[in-house]
Amino acid sequence: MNLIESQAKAIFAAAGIPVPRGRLAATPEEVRDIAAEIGGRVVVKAQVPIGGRGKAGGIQLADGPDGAYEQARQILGMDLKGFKVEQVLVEEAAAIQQEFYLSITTDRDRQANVVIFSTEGGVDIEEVAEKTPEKVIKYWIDAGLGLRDYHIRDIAFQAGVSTDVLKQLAPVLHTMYGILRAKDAMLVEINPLALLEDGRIVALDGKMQIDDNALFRQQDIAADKREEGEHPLEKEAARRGLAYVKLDGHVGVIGNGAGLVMTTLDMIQRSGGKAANFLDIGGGARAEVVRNALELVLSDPDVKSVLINVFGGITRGDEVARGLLDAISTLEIKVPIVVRLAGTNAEEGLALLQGSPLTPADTFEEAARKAVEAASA
Amino acid sequence: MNLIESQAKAIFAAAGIPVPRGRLAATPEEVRDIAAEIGGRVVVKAQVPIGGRGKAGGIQLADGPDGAYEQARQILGMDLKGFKVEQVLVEEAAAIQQEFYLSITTDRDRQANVVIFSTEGGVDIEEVAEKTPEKVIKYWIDAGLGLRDYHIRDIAFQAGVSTDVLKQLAPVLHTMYGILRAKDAMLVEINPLALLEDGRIVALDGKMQIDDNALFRQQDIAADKREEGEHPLEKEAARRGLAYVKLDGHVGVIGNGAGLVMTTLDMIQRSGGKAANFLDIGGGARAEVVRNALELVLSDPDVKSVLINVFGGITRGDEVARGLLDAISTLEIKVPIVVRLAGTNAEEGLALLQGSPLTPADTFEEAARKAVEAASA
Amino acid sequence: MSILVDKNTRLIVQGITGREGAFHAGQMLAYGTNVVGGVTPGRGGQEVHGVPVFNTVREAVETVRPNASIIFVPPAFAAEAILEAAENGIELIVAITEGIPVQDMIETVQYVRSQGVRLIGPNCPGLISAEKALVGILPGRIFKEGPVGMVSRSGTLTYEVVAGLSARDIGQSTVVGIGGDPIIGTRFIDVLQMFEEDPQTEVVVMIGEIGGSDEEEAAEYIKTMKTPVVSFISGRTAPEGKRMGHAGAIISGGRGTAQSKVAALEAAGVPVANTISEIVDHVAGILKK
Amino acid sequence: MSILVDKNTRLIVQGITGREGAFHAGQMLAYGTNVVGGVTPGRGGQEVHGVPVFNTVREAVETVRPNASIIFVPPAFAAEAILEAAENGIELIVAITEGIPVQDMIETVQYVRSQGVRLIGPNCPGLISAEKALVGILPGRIFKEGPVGMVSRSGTLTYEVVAGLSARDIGQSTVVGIGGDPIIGTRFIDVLQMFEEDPQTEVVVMIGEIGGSDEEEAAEYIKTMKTPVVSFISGRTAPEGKRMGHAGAIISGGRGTAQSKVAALEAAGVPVANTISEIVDHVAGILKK
Repeated sequence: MNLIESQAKAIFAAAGIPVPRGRLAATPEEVRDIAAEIGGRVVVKAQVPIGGRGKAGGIQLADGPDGAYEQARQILGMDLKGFKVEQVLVEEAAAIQQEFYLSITTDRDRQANVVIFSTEGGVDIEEVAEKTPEKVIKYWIDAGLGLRDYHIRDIAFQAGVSTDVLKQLAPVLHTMYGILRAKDAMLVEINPLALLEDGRIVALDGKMQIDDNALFRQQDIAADKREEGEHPLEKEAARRGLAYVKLDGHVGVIGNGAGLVMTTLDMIQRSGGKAANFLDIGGGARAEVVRNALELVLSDPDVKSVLINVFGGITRGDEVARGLLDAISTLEIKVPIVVRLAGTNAEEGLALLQGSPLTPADTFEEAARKAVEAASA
Repeated sequence: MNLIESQAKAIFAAAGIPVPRGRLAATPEEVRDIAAEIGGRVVVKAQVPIGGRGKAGGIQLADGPDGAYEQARQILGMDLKGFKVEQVLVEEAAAIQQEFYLSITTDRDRQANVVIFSTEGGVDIEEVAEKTPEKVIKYWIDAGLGLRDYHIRDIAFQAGVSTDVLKQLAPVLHTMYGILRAKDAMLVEINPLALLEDGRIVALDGKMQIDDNALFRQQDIAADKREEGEHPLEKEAARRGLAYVKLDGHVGVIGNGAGLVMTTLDMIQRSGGKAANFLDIGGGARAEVVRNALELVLSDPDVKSVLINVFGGITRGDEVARGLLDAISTLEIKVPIVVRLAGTNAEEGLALLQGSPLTPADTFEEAARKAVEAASA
Repeated sequence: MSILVDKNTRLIVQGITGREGAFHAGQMLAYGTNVVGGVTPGRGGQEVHGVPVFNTVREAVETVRPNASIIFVPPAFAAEAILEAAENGIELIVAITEGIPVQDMIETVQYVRSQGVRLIGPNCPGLISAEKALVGILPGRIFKEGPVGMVSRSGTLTYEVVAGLSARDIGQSTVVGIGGDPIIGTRFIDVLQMFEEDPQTEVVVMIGEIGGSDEEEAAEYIKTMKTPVVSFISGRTAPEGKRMGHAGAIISGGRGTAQSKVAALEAAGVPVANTISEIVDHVAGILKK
Repeated sequence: MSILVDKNTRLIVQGITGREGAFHAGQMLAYGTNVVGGVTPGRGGQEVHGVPVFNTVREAVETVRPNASIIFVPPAFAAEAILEAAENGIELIVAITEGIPVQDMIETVQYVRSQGVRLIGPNCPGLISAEKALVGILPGRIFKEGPVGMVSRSGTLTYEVVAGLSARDIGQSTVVGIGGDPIIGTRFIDVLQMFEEDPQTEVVVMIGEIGGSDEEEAAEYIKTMKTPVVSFISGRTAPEGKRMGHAGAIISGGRGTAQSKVAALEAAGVPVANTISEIVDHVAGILKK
């Protein structure tokens, strides 16, 4: 799960990483009070889980409480890439000398956590990384040794920062690695890490991604878990415990195994169609899960046909068929449903489905073709 | 440095290892109050840095406040192997079902920390280890992996304890290893770790040894550092920063390098004498350190002669000679002093000493012989 | 021959008394795998399908001398189960468990590598040497012995291909599911190297998917291989996943997409099939079946 | 020949701008050691005795390609200095620093072992290959080249023996001070193995002392050696040290005393000298001088 700026900064501040003074607000009046409390120039920042907030107008400077109030009136309620702004972070405006980029993330290729640091941070960091990769220092962390002072010195001297900056960078980086480990993060990012005109360094922005697999031991964070799916159907799928992603085509897809389902999407596209969703019922699914999945897919008005593609390994074809029969007996079925069963107990499953309104298919290709044809009929 | 029971138990309790209810007391009146507060049977334990307190009468049971008062009157002020008892620990008396032995210590041979556990703990654990070593489980800890749940299970199942005990042992052992690392201990020992009749396990005694090399980062413990030397001269040596051990012979010894000084003691014994002390002035010692060392050795009334044995490597012979000349010019010298200088600038040093009352010697053996002869003269 | 497992495999099942562990222990025994024991702390002395259960891997090692372990332990404890097996000298560890935290796996994978232990998975279906030994949850009955080595990030997709091959009477040497997690013990390149050395394997099928750059690295290695390789990449039409801040883009540097993988493989002379049946056709063509 | 260091040694000095580091860098240069650089964070770009100083070991490695490092860093930072050298590919690390915490060294020694890096010390005088290279704080002028290999836990005692040998015109191949700390990187047995392989070394002097059981382990190995070994144990009359609770007794199990060491060495056929001059006599006898 992704943490937004205010969540990440709260974790940073609690762990001792310097962040600007400021607070969250939900109304322009609160924003005015906070701005008055801070004094001087403030920045009002929309709290939504997307990048590019600044360019989209979600981050504004204000000279004082009244300006902040006006800015908040603009920003609160704004729609930013599909997210309605419900909260803003009001912070003291910083006098920036230089912007650094600093993150620790999990690198699946090196199978290690990696520190990424650049003295040319800010919104264009990806361009810097692409055009002048030597300005972006990557430092892979040995899991046994952890992150040591000499590693941080190595990063800092490679980047050519001053020893004054190094002295402040070292505790920040130690703390970030501590946060990564303690919170099971796969990303802790500060961009920009600003060197202020007074010589201090401060985390002006913050982003974290928490490993979903570790939420069982991150109860505090799990309790905060927002429903991340943008689409109401994804929220519903999450409630049902199904791995579902809403897509923009018209063929509903249900299958077992992520690779198989992805390949089913690919096959639909090859047949000239487009999938309405990705839905993986996983291994060993029982009839009830199949029923549940079908109900969800059918509730999507975009769906013009459904393709059910199951290769029985642990999952048994007869169990899948029973789930389907249960679903069609209780649900109103308005669209054609193509079913392909193979592997364990596929014959038994297909036999059970005989006489039902479902359209059988023998091969992967045939199933995709039939489902696409049905959707465009 | 060694921590005594009350210090170790305070650390245990703060970290969550169960210890009996109780408090330190310095007077019989305090003991009575604490015993009244605890209620029931209590144990009164002399707080001195030695083993075998129980056998020496330093640990006594009492039925209630008055008995505790009487026991405290006996124990407080008692002399236990040279230590005057100034404090006692008053604790609730435990109803013991079984006594375990549990420690983590540094094993120099395996160059690792080792867990030692036995279900036959108590005062005779060393005998158990000698006679039935299979009853004492040793488990070396991989520094990279640390101590894991499966290691503790392995220890517990090898020892054959019940799963109820395992469940309590696991947090105790995790905590002990945490203490070892956090406090730079070379030993954390609980003997006995008692299984009470009510099924709980409790640390009935505790001992810790802290790595002197790490005291720079163990400020809390360092502040508590008692002057450990039993002999006033050792305390004085500690103040002067000299590596000094008081021994029971009559030849005072000063040398550079622990191996050289130990060998000097060996040579004195081969010549029929016995050293009054071990004193290592270390590498590269300046004249002032030499003067200081000689002053200390001469202040020992047991010393009947002094042997100064220096091989110049980084330490320079002329520097040593200057220190000696300074010392004899300001101190009253009542005993013969034999000097052997070799290595760097030995000739220059010996030349400086000509005309002084010091007795020169050419070889190691000759120096030892002359010093022993002088002491018995 | 075959790779990794065969009739000499002496397997223990960590988590054998759990629902999944017990079920698949039975399946593996039925396939003929030499399951010599199981481990569940506190259950030592019991039996599952006639197989003795031990409290610790050490007890199992001392009693039944296993050389492989398969792990069905729940995710919160699975990384430690892998470490326990590795520390006790097990040479091959197959971790089926799905949902192990990434930070646990980073540490665990580094440790097992340092010990020279082979870890397959986690979050994988395991592996099978057809008609010799099943160490995993793959449906044994669809496999038949033959010349095709397979390595895959995806379970059911693999079964599809195997079913297609077996239907055309093309058998398999060993089929390895390396798992879909970001941090895994064994990658494409490791398995390709083993197939390259295996006399039974005449052609290799590699089934990749979007994400990471294992397929790109494998493509580099395939250039040096004598054994022909056929590949398939799933997820060509999948929407781009959520990116991990700027860091994700900086680290991946444009690799990881289906296009990047297909291009790398084609540059290495590897046919990239568009459909499952094309995979089978390519293999049949190479084997002249 | 000789062991560990010679004219091919390219040495860096970690902590070269400190008092000890600078002084001994000068001594080593004067002896002819090829000191190619030094490391002190924040002092990159400076020079000491004409030797360039770098901010990090990485910078030094990239610029002057060292294959050995000697460490004069203060105890609080010394273990990390060793790790920095090891991680950057330095093959031989000599740690002079005294007073490094034991827990730091346990972790550090395990890491350098796992990387195949040779660590000598800490709390040691270093080593010297006579008339070739000095990597340590030993007084170079007392050494002369010859057939005697020496390994010792004690500094000045070693110098005594060397002075005695040199006075009788018996030279040395390499003299290694392994250090007196409980946790050290290189033990007697490691150095004995190197001397056994070294064609220059015709006889080995091993100088042990009470504590630990390195001498006992070495005695076992010596039984298999072709090169004769002469030994000396100091501390025969030293009072027993303070014991570490019951644990100390349980772990040592009666080893570690002078008697135990002497007995083990004599059982291995090693002459144990009673005095320094006896050591020299034994060596002279073996070499027929």
